[in-house]
Amino acid sequence: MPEPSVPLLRLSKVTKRFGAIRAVWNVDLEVSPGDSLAIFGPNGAGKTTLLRVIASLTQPTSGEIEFAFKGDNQSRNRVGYVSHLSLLYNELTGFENLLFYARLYGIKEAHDRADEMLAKMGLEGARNQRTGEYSRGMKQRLTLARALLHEPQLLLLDEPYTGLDQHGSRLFTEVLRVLKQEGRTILLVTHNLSEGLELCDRVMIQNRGELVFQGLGEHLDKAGFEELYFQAVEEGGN
Amino acid sequence: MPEPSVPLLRLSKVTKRFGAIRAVWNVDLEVSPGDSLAIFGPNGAGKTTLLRVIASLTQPTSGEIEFAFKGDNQSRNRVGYVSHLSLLYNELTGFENLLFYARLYGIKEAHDRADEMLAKMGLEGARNQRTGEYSRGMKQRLTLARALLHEPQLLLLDEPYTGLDQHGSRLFTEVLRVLKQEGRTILLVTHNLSEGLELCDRVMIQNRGELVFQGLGEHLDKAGFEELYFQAVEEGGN
Amino acid sequence: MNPIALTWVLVGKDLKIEYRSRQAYLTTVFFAILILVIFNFAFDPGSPATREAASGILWVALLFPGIIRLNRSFQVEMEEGTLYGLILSPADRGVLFLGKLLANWLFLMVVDLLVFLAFVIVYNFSFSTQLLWIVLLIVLFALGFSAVGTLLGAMVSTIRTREVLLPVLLFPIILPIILPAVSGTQEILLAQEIQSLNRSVELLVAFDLIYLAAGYLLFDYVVAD
Amino acid sequence: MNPIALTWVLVGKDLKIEYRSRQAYLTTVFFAILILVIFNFAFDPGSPATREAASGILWVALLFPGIIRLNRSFQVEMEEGTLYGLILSPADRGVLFLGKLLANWLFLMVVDLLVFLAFVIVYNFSFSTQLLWIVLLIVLFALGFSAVGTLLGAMVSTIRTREVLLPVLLFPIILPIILPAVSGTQEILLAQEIQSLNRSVELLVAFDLIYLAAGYLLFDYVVAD
Amino acid sequence: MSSPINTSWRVARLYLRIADWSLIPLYFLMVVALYGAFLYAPTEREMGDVQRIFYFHVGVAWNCFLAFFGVFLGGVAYLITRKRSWDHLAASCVEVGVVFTTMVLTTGPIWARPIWNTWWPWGDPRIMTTMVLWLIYVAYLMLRSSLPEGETKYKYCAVFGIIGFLDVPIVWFSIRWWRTIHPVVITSSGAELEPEMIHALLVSVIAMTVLCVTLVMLRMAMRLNSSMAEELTHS
Ligand code: HEM
Ligand SMILES: Nc1ncnc2c1ncn2[C@@H]1O[C@H](COP(=O)(O)OP(=O)(O)OP(=O)(O)O)[C@@H](O)[C@H]1O
Ligand SMILES: Nc1ncnc2c1ncn2[C@@H]1O[C@H](COP(=O)(O)OP(=O)(O)OP(=O)(O)O)[C@@H](O)[C@H]1O
Ligand SMILES: [Mg+2]
Ligand SMILES: [Mg+2]
Repeated sequence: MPEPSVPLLRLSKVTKRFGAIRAVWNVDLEVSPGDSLAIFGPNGAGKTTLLRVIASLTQPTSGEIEFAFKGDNQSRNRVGYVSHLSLLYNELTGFENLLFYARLYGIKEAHDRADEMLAKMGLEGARNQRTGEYSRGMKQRLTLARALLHEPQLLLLDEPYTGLDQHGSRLFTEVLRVLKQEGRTILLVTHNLSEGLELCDRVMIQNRGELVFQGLGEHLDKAGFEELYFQAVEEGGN
Repeated sequence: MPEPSVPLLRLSKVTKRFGAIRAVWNVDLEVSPGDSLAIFGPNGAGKTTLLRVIASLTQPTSGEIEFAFKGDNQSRNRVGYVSHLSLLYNELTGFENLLFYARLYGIKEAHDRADEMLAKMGLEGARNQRTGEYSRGMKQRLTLARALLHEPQLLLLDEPYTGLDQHGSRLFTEVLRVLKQEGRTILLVTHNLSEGLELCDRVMIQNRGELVFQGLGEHLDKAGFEELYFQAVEEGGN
Repeated sequence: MNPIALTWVLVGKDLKIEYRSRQAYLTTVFFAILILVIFNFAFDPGSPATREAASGILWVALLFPGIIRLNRSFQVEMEEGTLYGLILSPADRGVLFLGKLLANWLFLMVVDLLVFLAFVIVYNFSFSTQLLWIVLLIVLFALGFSAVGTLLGAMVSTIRTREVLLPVLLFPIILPIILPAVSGTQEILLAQEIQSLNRSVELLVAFDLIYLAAGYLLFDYVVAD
Repeated sequence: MNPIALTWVLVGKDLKIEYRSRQAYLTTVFFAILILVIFNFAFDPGSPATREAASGILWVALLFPGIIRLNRSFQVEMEEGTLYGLILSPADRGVLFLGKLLANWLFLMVVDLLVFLAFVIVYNFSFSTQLLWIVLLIVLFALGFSAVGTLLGAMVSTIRTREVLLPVLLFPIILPIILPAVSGTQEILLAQEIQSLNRSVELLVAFDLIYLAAGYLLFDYVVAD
Repeated sequence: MSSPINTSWRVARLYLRIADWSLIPLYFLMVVALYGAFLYAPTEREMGDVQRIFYFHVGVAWNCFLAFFGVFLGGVAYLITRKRSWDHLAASCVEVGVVFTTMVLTTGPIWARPIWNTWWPWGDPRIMTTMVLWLIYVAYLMLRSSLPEGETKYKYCAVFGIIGFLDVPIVWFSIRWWRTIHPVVITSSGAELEPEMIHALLVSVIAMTVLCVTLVMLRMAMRLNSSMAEELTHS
């Protein structure tokens, strides 16, 4: 894993409340460039909310978030976000969607880039089909393509494997590997422990908003970690 | 597995076309009471469409579908369907949603039933929260509760494990086991081969609308089947 | 579960949702009054022109909430595919139709009557038993409107070819109930000798029945594509 | 990518989507025309009274497509959370605003002009160069309307009761542009000596600019919660 | 107790104290205003005693503008500083402003009935625009009540308050733009009123203004307290 450097992202005492519910509670977190961090946690633990806060899609109730991107400080075009929503226009075709986002991000040769990403996610076949008519997995593939389109430095992936078939997940795992080698920073939320452990250097467990465990992946074997996970979330999952 | 009897469900030469796309192509299928059938296939293979056709949410372009429920032939209240959509009202709380459906299905003691199902899926905590504010996994749990609410004879499950955490998936696997023992019929669409093999007696693989493989689960080990799956869908996944 | 009880379960659900979307009622009422105020920029109530136009104004003002209501009523069902939930249930399609219809009708009547009240005040018409006739017209119109609206709403929410379908269908369909309503109201407001009012009412009743029957029978075909 | 080009990318996207679902055009135009018909039915088109009320009728009819359009314009962005997609992009918020604004403006101009055409025909006004003034008023009004509407539309897009809330917020706000538009139109239709028309135009231009500025500056605050 | 709570606690107390202090002069001013309006000022020639409502009518009317300006100010300040107290100001001003506008909308008709012999001369732009002003800020209240508590709410309301205020100039100038039966007293050429009338008017305007400020202060204090309570329950 990359040598510790100035953190790319720092959260300090971040809290997000919805009325009485503490979706995110007192989260301190440092992510250095090149880190790959797997976030686990039971349903309703606050993982999605945490990512939304980091993506600055919603203001935290309290606490600070700092970015430190090399190059410009314009954080927005450095972040790639995969959410539970597809962020795609149902009325547009797969290609048109990617083309639109490519232009939005000011990518040169937008056409080529769009086609390239379609090929990468194995969607050439559905290039000119309305995304509204896509199957779930096809949509998910396009969602991933959209998020990776502008080669972001920081990837926020919220259950990216949802609905992907065998080919799809292998494909994406490959893509992630490459991105890691390129030294991109990855935050991966998933419910598949082994997957997360395999892909990421660091792991953390969130429960009821709080980070209840942080550690380095390499020290953990699947069985042992599962053990650990259940202990961590023992005191009442959701 | 139960002795072969008069089929509960028979599909003959069922085809569903969307314009040029053959979502479902010439599917012949017999499902006896008590069968548990796992349906695999790449993204866009037509699994969801197949289930939609069986649930009679959409008419097939051609072909017949016959049900034979013992008791009345009123098939509708014998089918439980989990789709990619949650079929829940965002404005209503988890409890209200279940209560509404319970009444819709004419269940006696609707209140108790609703609470029972909430407990079963571990949602007591979110009983009075608007489902619009649920997390993805919580919503999925409620979706499952909704589908099982009226104790259907035939279960159509389209990727039911989506977004469920460790507890959730174990919980649901348990529920499925019980349902199987009770002799209910299950059609399970999933991308997780081992899961499907483990849970179901019969397996089939769909590719580009066609059923390219049918077999009995017990004769198959995970590794061998994965092999087989990739061969089956070899000739161009999506 | 018997159909009537079931219908009320459906109606109750819709009303609760409306109520949940906080302020829906209050806002709609305010909105309706707003419309009348807007009209007053357009034509000042004093002039004879306006008196003549009054019935037209009223009915246009009533159209606004109606459309918005219908749009919403099935949008709610599509959001998470709950419409499929209803279709899959053993509930008879006719009952589903009646449920939606009643919910829409109730909602519209409440709003419409409030608009009417505001209307009478704003244009200071004297309260007289005559006005009850208008109330009747409103109730009848709201019924027919909800019936057609519910049917078409269901249609547009599922069918892919809705784009062209809806307007083409709706236009000729609403006219037969809106025109008698307008002319009937005008007669009453201009306090002419009530001669053709009965015909207006008869027309409305007739078409309400037609629409109800049509809706009840056709609903099965428009839900589920 | 330079702002102008980017703006056009956004506009192009919206127009393409609108084109894919033509419903939007047809329904809005249809309702507007329905209003014209209702009024036309309410009083006999020939009468001087009608001529007097005409401008009011026209503008009421034009409000309909406007509100429906705005509701839709952000509903599209909410369906799959694409609004977040836009917010996450490096595109300047002002540009996002202009993109939506222009799309809405273009859309409204097309629809409004169609409605106006229908209006002229239904109330058989003679086509004269005078009417071009009204076209100007419509264009200016549509601009201001889209400006405020886009801002408020984005604001209410996350609220559950947006369909109703939007008009409630919007209608009173746009008074400064609707008032001159109505009075200006009336002058032209009654073919009086055009005296205060210039002021109407000036007012419209002035407030268009104000709303544009306000929208451009404030949009950043209303997108993203 | 955490320190932010402490500070806001002190601020709330300050608001309340201001309100208290202003009460005495308020009573005094009110009495004087009444005296001025009903006894001191001479009876107007054409209109007679009805005209005396003028002093309150205008006093109140002018305060609508003041209050709504407060909304505008609070909005702008909030968007810049993101300090919750600015939102308190805006929200309180809206409430008071709406009340005052309602008063204009009642004193007006009371006045109108005898002299224009109609309660509500619809044609008159000033009257319409005042009506709309009222509608705008009632809409503001509706927007407030349909948003969940939080920064978003304050931001949205701030934005709406700012745009809404753009209409106030229209109300002011409407009498000069469109022909109206609404009298224009204060013109560029100065006010054409008898001196006693002006005095009475001034006093009642001041009295109403003090009243306006006091009410705003009370509402702000109330808001601050409730937000503190909210803080305490959640932390
Ligand atoms: C519905 C009824 C009315 C409303 C809504 C209304 C509204 C207002 C408003 C908002 C103002 C303050 C704006 C300004 O000071 O320029 C005002 C001022 C005034 N109103 Fe009224 N008014 C109404 C009826 C009347 C009537 C019946 C009269 C008496 C003829 C009247 C006489 C005045 C006068 C003399 C002023 C002060 C004008 C000035 O300072 O230039 N108002 N009115
Ligand atoms: N908009 C909202 N309003 C109210 N409560 C919310 C909202 N969004 C999330 N919550 C609540 O916040 C908590 C965390 O939600 P979140 O979606 O972050 O969980 P999660 O970790 O992503 O769960 P999952 O694994 O199921 O996706 C949940 O209890 C949820 O009910
Ligand atoms: N409403 C529709 N209109 C047009 N084409 C459609 C529609 N629904 C599905 N399709 C097409 O039918 C094919 C099968 O879709 P379906 O959703 O059944 O696949 P699936 O097996 O469920 O895929 P996944 O595993 O990703 O869920 C896809 O190619 C899809 O593009
Ligand atoms: Mg989540
Ligand atoms: Mg599927």
